[in-house]
Amino acid sequence: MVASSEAALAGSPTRSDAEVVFNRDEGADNWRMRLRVPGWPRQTAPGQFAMLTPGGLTKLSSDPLLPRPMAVYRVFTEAGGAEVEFLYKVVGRGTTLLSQAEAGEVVGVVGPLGQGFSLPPSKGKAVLVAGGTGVASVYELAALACEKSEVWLLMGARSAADLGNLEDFEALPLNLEIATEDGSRGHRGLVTELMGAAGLDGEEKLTLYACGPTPMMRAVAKLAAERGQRCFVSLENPMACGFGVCLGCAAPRSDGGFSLVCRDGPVFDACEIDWENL
Amino acid sequence: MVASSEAALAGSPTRSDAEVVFNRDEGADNWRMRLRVPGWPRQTAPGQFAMLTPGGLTKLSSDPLLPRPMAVYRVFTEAGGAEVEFLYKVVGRGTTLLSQAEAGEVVGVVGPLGQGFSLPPSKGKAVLVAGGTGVASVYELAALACEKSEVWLLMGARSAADLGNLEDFEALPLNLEIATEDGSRGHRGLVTELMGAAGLDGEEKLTLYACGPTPMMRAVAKLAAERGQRCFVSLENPMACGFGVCLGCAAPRSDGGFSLVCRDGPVFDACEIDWENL
Amino acid sequence: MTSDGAKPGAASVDTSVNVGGIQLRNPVLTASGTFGYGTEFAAFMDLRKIGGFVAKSLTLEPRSGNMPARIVETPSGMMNAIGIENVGVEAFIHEKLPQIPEEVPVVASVFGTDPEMYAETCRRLSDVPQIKGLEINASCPHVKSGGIEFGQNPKVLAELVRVTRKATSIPLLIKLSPNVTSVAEMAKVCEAEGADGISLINTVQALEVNIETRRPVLRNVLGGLSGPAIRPIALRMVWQAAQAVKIPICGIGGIATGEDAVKFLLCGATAVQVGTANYVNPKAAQEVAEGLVAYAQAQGVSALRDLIGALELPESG
Amino acid sequence: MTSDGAKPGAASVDTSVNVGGIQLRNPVLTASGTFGYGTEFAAFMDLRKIGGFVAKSLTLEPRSGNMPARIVETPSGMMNAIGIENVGVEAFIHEKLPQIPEEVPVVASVFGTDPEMYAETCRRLSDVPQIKGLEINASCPHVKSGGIEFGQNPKVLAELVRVTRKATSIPLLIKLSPNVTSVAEMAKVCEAEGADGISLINTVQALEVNIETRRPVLRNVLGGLSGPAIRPIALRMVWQAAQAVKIPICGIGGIATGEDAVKFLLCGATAVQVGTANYVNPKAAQEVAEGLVAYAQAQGVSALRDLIGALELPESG
Ligand SMILES: Cc1cc2nc3c(=O)[nH]c(=O)nc-3n(C[C@H](O)[C@H](O)[C@H](O)COP(=O)(O)OP(=O)(O)OC[C@H]3O[C@@H](n4cnc5c(N)ncnc54)[C@H](O)[C@@H]3O)c2cc1C
Ligand SMILES: Cc1cc2nc3c(=O)[nH]c(=O)nc-3n(C[C@H](O)[C@H](O)[C@H](O)COP(=O)(O)OP(=O)(O)OC[C@H]3O[C@@H](n4cnc5c(N)ncnc54)[C@H](O)[C@@H]3O)c2cc1C
Ligand SMILES: Cc1cc2nc3c(=O)[nH]c(=O)nc-3n(C[C@H](O)[C@H](O)[C@H](O)COP(=O)(O)O)c2cc1C
Ligand SMILES: Cc1cc2nc3c(=O)[nH]c(=O)nc-3n(C[C@H](O)[C@H](O)[C@H](O)COP(=O)(O)O)c2cc1C
Ligand code: FES
Ligand code: FES
Repeated sequence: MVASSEAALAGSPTRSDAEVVFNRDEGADNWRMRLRVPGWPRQTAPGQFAMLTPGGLTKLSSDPLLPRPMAVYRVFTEAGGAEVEFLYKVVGRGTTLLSQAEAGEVVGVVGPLGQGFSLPPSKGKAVLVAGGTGVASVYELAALACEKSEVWLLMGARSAADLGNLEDFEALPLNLEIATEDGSRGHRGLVTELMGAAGLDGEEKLTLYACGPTPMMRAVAKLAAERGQRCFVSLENPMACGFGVCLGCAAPRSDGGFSLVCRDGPVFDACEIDWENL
Repeated sequence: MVASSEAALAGSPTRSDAEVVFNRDEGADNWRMRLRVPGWPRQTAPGQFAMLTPGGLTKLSSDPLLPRPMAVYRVFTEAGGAEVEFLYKVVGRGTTLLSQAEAGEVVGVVGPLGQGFSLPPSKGKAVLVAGGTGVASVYELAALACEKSEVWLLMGARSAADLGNLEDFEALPLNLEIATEDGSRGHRGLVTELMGAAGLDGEEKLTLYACGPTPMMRAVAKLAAERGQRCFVSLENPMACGFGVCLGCAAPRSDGGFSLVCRDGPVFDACEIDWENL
Repeated sequence: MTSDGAKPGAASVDTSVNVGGIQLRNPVLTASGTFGYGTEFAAFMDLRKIGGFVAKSLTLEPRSGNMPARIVETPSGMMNAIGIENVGVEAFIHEKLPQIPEEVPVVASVFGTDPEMYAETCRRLSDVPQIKGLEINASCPHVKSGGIEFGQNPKVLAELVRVTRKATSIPLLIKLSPNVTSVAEMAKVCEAEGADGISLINTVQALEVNIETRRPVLRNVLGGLSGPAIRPIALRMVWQAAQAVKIPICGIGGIATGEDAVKFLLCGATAVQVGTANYVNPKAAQEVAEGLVAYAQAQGVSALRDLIGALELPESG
Repeated sequence: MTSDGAKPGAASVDTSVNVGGIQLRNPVLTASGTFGYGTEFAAFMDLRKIGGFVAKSLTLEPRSGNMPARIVETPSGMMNAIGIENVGVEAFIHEKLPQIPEEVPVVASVFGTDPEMYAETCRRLSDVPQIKGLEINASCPHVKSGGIEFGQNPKVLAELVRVTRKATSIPLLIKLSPNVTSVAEMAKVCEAEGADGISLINTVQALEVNIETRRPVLRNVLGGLSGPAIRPIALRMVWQAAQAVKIPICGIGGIATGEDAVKFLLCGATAVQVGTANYVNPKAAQEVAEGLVAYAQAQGVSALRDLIGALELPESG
């Protein structure tokens, strides 16, 4: 009955129907939703996620059936729970339904789930590489890391419009650099190309973090391995449960066997992953 | 390619995604929805219905799967289509979803469908007995009938609140009498008990119309048979298609065999129905 | 060489397919029992935009079907126990068929309670020019005599195919039941007895209960499940049958969009049949045909038949 | 004499049932593979509010399962091909089981690639006090060696039941495959070989395709369909099995609410297992148990077991 100290740190997950505080379109199919979640624990590790069900946990319709995993973007703790913010892109049926939830309606929440990021060593340097919806996973990490370390945040997107609202990031004391594939903002090209530009190639005491499309994470992981730098990635495998019971989200490990992305991740040390078979 | 004159009268049905003009709660789970339906024909027979699909004909979710049959309450013809009004009660999943459709969103419509009411003979007398959501089926009938005949409209509900908004009916030149089971408005008891009160028991040239719960229609049909009066009823069988192809809505006929409620009805001469097996 | 649904300027797509001798302008048919006798859809779509249609199963004599309730909705599906209500083979030929535009290929579905009844119905339909093929409904899961037994027992099925094959020389498709341990085995039986093709799946036998009355919802107790809910089951069976036989397959089960139809072609179907979706959206079949073309254009596929059986399997790992 | 979920003042309902010797405080179990080893749900619900749980299928040695992708969503359902990834019987007994509150009845699910492996696993589980029964998974539709063959061939199934029956004297349930022509036949085989009960259904074999890559979505190609989509199929099979045998049945398939569970009891199930619904709502099983009580109270039913097999059939008309 007494939560272990480890559980208390990561925060024991809750399941509840949460009220939508706001849910707004920020352009280019990027949405920002804030939920008032009763029972959300006081501590959320940066990089944890939640399973969201449009319509609530006992929704009327069984199609789509499964909840959708979403990174916790920001948390505002309050008495008895928290307001939890998510950034999401509308890509299919579940996210379309999510975008239709209006203030006052409910969204089912199970979370916070999974293992978050390890922070960079105090006074170390950290480079966060985020692409696409991966940016949602790194805000809390960036905010925490830049309290004690020097942080570079390299953001990539197809074009400037896809970047969404960067105000929160711009308010942080970090080095923000941007790459867009069409060159409409910042560097023209892939975000991984900024990694050299940051002038940190040789730096061994640097920690790398990558969140985004698998090819991007694979590229960052490869670079890190070559440079002998520590690298964390946040994987996005399809999930049914989100809390380690369906075994559906397995990711092959480099030592053979599987890790569960929802339980052992979503954050992994990049060298633990079998990138060939992912 | 040229529509037959019969089809032109009943109106050839259309299928389209219709815009919600308004959709409002009128209390006690009674809702009124108006749709702007492109291609809706100029003529709708009183008593016809439409199949409605919340979310439109190519909706995102396949649960619930089937469209919901709803009587056409009122029609306002306009160039290239019509505004069509429905009165519905929220009873399950489909009607709950319908009630969530907001102005500007779309609802799939297939209609007008089925065979409507025959009007009472000119200068004849007509008694319309409507219970529950059956009232939605009789407004256009009442409005047309009272142009040329004397009309009694007997309405029944559990209590006054369930009656919903009667303004439209009160504006018609007809004799409106009300029965509620709890006596909160009008006669306390069943609507069929008003049929004697109307003092029309012996009247042979009277046409009876009944819309509502099956037990109520069965009672009216029985009375009509005893009195030798003509009686029409509007049946509500479960439907998949609404236009005569699934054969799911079959109602047993008194001469053996089946009629299709969606194609041959929903309005039937009461003596054609096998009330025992319905 | 047709190009239904082509966007202006987009490459034209060859949509034609041949299902066991039935030449179709595109691979989209409609499934028996979900398209009536073809006349009911005129208000909603253009019959000439689909490959053709399979009419409601016919019996030698008219049949009045089961007592209601006959249908019930289930999660992403519906169940039915209509009981093969139909006008009978003669009324179909003389009253219904003349209403269909001549250029629309019609496949007649045949049902019976013993093989000889099937055969006689086949004979009567075989000389009608507009009827391009027959589909033997060997798999109705809710008719008491006959019906499912034909589709569930390989020996009985073999006998049925043999007898109907003798009765007709026009293209003969056998519609299989999904309520079997091995659909591959049943498909092989059909091929061995000379069927020109296979249609699958018919509905999955199911039961739904009303907890207020504590009775089955359907008066027939059991019914057949159809709709998107069964699509992954149907895809599996089409794939298994396609591995087992060389004769062409009509894929059926929960198809509502062009994307759904693509999956069936990839799994080995030569054509598809749209069923329950016709009820939800009476233009669904035409939209499926258009969606197939749109997919082909987007993917640079010049003939839809290049998709048939093109599923790539992973190296076993 | 328990009364979970009772409203204050409402009549108390006797919820206890006995499934082939397994005494349960209420008829709601959770299904193998959907409830992990029971430890994962502590944050979301009170394990003591359900009848008990069936653990993930165990093999003699730990097993690492199939390569991903392992799951995919389908209309009102999902497919999986996990491949019986599990910690192995010893780790289960020594590491997982001690974490479960003592008063929670555990049913261990057993899987193997030959009957002797099943039997040995059964032996090791039989003397563990908290394990109240064994469930033989004779029906995994996506494991290549073993698995589905046991559940699809009556002779092979008989042999499996015989061997495992000999290996244990604690209550033995056999979990059947829905991928068969006659579930009644398979149920009879189990009864004849001395099984104490039957669990059904396991997942329905299915296939889903990615039309961009033109590959099966699951790396294993085939997977098992679960969730509300299959509920009407499961209900039908439970009803058919209940007609065929006297041993008790655990009904499984798409159960998400108390109402769903009532349907299974009416069709002849003595208990139910909640599966996929646990993923959607981690408190689903507890809510199903509460819903059963609420139904009983509303209907004036004093013992849930009075609902078992209480389905009324229409006079045949
Ligand atoms: C740990 C984790 C954190 C995530 N955080 C975010 C976030 O903060 N913002 C954001 O926009 N997206 C995030 N995603 C991706 C997000 O879950 C998917 O975009 C979403 O599930 C798509 O659902 P859909 O119904 O709209 O799409 P569909 O394509 O219709 O979904 C079909 C199925 O595929 C699954 N699926 C589709 N895309 C993905 C994906 N990229 N990852 C995992 N499953 C997928 C769905 O969950 C569903 O089961 C995250 C995924 C994971 C695993
Ligand atoms: C010709 C016709 C006209 C109708 N006109 C009206 C109207 O004007 N206003 C109104 O409020 N209702 C009307 N109904 C009833 C209305 O169709 C049902 O209330 C509605 O389908 C319930 O859907 P649901 O999903 O909310 O309920 P659920 O109970 O969840 O529905 C489950 C299934 O049962 C069917 N069903 C449930 N109740 C009925 C019913 N009474 N009749 C037919 N099918 C039913 C549904 O269509 C659905 O397939 C009419 C029915 C028919 C056949
Ligand atoms: C109401 C209804 C009636 C049907 N009648 C027949 C029939 O007469 N003959 C037949 O072979 N199949 C019949 N079917 C089965 C369909 O043709 C089809 O095989 C099945 O519904 C699966 O496809 P779907 O999921 O697209 O509907 C019927 C299906 C439904 C829903
Ligand atoms: C991801 C997943 C894993 C499963 N693993 C097992 C298993 O290990 N052993 C077993 O007997 N059944 C297993 N099943 C089947 C379930 O126990 C159950 O029989 C099936 O899912 C149908 O019930 P449902 O529709 O409620 O999920 C699994 C199901 C799912 C979805
Ligand atoms: S999503 Fe179920 S175990 Fe990870
Ligand atoms: S509802 Fe389909 S035939 Fe009447």
